[in-house]
Amino acid sequence: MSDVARRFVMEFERPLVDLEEKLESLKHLSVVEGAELAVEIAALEAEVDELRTTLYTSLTPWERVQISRHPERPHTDDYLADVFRDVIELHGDRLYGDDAAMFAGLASLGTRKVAVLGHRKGRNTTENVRYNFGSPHPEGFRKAERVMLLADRFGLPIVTFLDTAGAYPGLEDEDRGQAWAIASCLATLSRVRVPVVTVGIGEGGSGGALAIGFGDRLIMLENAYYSVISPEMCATILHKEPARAAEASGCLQLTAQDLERMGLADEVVPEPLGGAQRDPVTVMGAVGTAVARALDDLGALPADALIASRYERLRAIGEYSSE
Amino acid sequence: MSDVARRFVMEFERPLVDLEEKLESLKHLSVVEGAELAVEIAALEAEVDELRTTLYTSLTPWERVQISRHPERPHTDDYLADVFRDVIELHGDRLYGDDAAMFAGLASLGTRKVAVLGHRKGRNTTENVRYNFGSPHPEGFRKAERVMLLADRFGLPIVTFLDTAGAYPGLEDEDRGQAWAIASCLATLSRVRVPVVTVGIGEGGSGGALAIGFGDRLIMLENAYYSVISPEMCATILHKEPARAAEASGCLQLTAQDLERMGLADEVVPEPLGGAQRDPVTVMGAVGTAVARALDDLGALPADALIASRYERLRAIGEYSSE
Amino acid sequence: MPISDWFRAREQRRYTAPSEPPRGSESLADGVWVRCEGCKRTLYAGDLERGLGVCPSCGRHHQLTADQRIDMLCDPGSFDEIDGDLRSGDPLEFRSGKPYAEAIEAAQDNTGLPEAVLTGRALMGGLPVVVGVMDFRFIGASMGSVVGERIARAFESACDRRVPLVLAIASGGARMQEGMLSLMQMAKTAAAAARLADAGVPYVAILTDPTMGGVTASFATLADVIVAEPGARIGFAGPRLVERTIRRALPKGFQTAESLLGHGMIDLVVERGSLRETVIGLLVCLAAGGE
Amino acid sequence: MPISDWFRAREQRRYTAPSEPPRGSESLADGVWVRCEGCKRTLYAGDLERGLGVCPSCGRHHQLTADQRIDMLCDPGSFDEIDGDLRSGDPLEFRSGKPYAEAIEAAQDNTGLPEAVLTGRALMGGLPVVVGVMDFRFIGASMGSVVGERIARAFESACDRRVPLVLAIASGGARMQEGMLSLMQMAKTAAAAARLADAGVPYVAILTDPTMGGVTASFATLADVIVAEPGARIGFAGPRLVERTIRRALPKGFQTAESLLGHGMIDLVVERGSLRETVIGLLVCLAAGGE
Ligand SMILES: [Zn+2]
Ligand SMILES: [Zn+2]
Repeated sequence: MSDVARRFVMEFERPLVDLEEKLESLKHLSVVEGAELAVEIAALEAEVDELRTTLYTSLTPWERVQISRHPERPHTDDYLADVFRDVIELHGDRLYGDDAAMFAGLASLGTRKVAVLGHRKGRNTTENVRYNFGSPHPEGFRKAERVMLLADRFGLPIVTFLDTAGAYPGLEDEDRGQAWAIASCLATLSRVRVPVVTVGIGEGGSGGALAIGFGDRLIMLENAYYSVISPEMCATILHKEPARAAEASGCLQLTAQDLERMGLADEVVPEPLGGAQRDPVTVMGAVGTAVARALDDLGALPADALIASRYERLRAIGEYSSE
Repeated sequence: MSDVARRFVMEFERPLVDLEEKLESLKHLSVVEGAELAVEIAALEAEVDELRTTLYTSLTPWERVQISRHPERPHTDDYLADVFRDVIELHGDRLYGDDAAMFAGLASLGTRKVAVLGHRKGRNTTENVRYNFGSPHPEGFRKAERVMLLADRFGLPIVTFLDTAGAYPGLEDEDRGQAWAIASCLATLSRVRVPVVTVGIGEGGSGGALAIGFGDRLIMLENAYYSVISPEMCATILHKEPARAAEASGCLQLTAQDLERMGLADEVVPEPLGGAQRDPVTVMGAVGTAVARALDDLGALPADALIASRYERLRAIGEYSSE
Repeated sequence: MPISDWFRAREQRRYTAPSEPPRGSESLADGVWVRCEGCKRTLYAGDLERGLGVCPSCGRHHQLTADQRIDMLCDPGSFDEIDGDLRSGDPLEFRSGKPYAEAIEAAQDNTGLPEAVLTGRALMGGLPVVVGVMDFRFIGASMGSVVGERIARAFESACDRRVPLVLAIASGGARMQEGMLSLMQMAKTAAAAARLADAGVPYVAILTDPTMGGVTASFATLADVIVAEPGARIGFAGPRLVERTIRRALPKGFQTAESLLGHGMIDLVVERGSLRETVIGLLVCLAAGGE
Repeated sequence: MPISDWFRAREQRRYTAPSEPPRGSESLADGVWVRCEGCKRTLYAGDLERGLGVCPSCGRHHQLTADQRIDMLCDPGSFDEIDGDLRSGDPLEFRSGKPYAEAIEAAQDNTGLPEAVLTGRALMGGLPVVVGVMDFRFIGASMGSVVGERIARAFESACDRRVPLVLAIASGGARMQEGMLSLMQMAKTAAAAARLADAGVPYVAILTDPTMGGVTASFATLADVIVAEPGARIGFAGPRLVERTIRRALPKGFQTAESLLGHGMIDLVVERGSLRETVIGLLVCLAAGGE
């Protein structure tokens, strides 16, 4: 508890944190002033426990969005360090640039060699600037596509990690064909003759996530989201009020649970109370296990069956009636 | 003859042009002063005729290089206007830019639909600046490769026109991967499953020409050249004297005749005395006929045989011994 | 048929048989007078209509309705709609802002269309094609399940029948009221486009004003040849978002067809008067090799 | 075998069996002392040699001979040369400057090599590979008929045997003394590279200082993975020509491996000490899927 003050606090955690801080100062007092505060402390501890449980077991979609953005949440780089071995990053799109916001490389997962793609977010300002806060430029998507094709050529399964607020909406990005780069990724990802397993580990923002964000399996962390539009932008469009993002989060049905219910996510990996940042190693281990299991399943399929079933999977998405 | 003065004069034509000008002024005098100069004029005319024939029938390689660069020589745009119909230019590499130095498009040649690629040179300064004097940037080669793949997908034969001093040696061109763009063109051109007919119409400068400059047939205009390096650059490297380009031209064996002798060119299309600029329509007609004939021949081959023979054709190039 | 004859034929068809006005044609000809957003002049609606929605004064290419687009692209009477029975649901029961179910109903009433895209078989210059046209009036021609499904089926129909696909595209992007089901239509249509390309069947896209967001970033830009109308706004991120991101004014011409042509993203910018002819020319070329 | 063990094994091999100095190893160890072009310091040649040609003072990666390169890349004793019998002709009877035939003879005498590239079968970390290494001392490792032929055959050998190809590349470009026969080697090697790629057999290129001109613009950059050594100059046009073209000074780092990494052109910049390990790691990955 001594690190409460240093922890990054999400908006909705404020009442809990206030109570935790009060408890901590009481305990401090208790050390100094003797044991007469014990009863009060015990009561407060019970209150803190109850609030914590209530708060974290009844998370709203908007609260989950905040958890998905938590800076201490495990990011792609953490999975690369913890879940994979022998990681070799591959740089560049061979056309224009190398985009640090998009990781691409080769690695071992258990005894299996795979290609890994993932949006990258930093832990501090320097890293965040370097990774452009996880928002790729066209060259990031083109690098990803290049490595998809490399994986395809050499029969390496592709594992992708989603963690982006979206493709970067810059002026030069538009001029260099952000839409073209994403579209090309989508076409390529739909036709690679190797298994594709996608993991939503944090933010899954729109086309920038989708570019590496579908395949044969979609695994979502409990507090990851995946959405057609950011809640803030949705609220701006609907009400000209970004502050109504909480409401929009609910409407958009963007949580892992929503995706599972809609049949879009195949599996939801649970997180500890409060979010993956509370116990990254356990969460990352569970993700590694889930990915390996998915690859085991998919490895049994011949390539033709694999891409046929990937296509059918996509074709089945959508809700409409025939009059 | 009244346009002698306005004509672009190549260095080696100077003695002839001096004589022609003298003849012209004599004739002018003759009109004014009466017929007493007739004998002198007749003699001079004979001398001019002889010099013209001698000059143009014993062209040195360096003189041919100069003819190949003649600004009034028919350029890719002229062939597009005269030899093809229903030309639809296709712009852009879908990655970075649209390079005017490289034409790419679809067109009719007789009853046949083809894809056309060609370096572009201008007739005046404005055009030359627009076409970067015929030297493509990486995006030009990437556009050409895109259209090669388009032609491949839809079974359209590819006709290419070579007329470049070389790829542009600019700073940003290097940064954007000039070498990568050319290499990728080479790989693609080697494997497209459609006939590829290349016509050397002017300059064939190094890698920038080669990027669209090989295939199943190579047709060379009589005064076109094709070279591993420009004569000037070769002279600079060997002697630090660009002025020794004439000597280098001879050493490099870069003329159409040299290429035919070495088995690299399949056909040399003759030009009128003095060069194609003297009668562009006839020359372009002959090129059109030669291309159509080549396509007729190649059209008979199944695609597998076509690319196998293209590969064998390339594989056979080179001179070496086994000790 | 030369384009001039065809225009004449079209005029005749339109003006000698006025008993049944084409579905949704009211948009441009709502009143007798309309205002051009390009030059701000007031135009006689009939003039604009006859000029295929191109302002006779400034040349601005106004949006066309789906029916007007079919009329200008396809051989007269050749369009045969497919999948016209598909209707959007309200899978998220989206209630924020205008309830989605109401928005659909209003769009249907306003346009006379079932959804933001019409797809069908048709002839263009006598060539059999599969054609799809989008109508921006229908919830900004955003891509929900029905748009995605009809587009995917159009790709599949072109693939199965081995006839070229022509799509006249306009869209504000994904349809957020369908949430992730909408986003995934991008992957679905892109996958269908990839299959068509692998089958070697031509696909020509006509990008019209505006083509933005998830549609640009999926099937719209996966065409073999991309043609755009003059002045059409084409991009991924909305211009206001870009402006907020870069914190300075956008340059003139940003995200226009002409600017993107310069940036190598599209093949051709073609005026509406030559569009049909150009597309037919492209189809004739691309279909020639398969013979 | 970990790289440290391998270095030890290599040391032992070199120093316990000195009877036959490796072909061409004189270049770096010509005298007892050599001057580093990076830091201008005078180094003990043995130190430079033991450090794989990397300056212990400034880290500059000096050029290696073909034999040194084979030693540092391949498992000891595993290199088995192929096509070593090919010799250049003088097809153009090129006499301008130093006569070509004399230049070849001088290069052969100077290097002990038959041509600017050695190709062969080898093992890397126990994996069978086809390997090719270029030696800049041989007429600037320019690509004439023999270099093109040996490279093309290396691609074909890798393809036929379905084992990965590793090329350690250095070159000034095309060999102008062979004229168009030289230029066409670009197309020939690129075509061979395309076949290998289509066959799904891995090809890793190691770009070393310098890799320029026609070699960069053909097989060198068509690799599945492009690794470069630190500081290696890599490009198409020579820097002096670029400088003359743009009429201003070149920026620091222009055409270096590091700059090109930033421009997205190469996958990795790897120090020589880790190079073998990295390439083996890549081969293990790329070969894994085929199993
Ligand atoms: Zn107007
Ligand atoms: Zn040094």
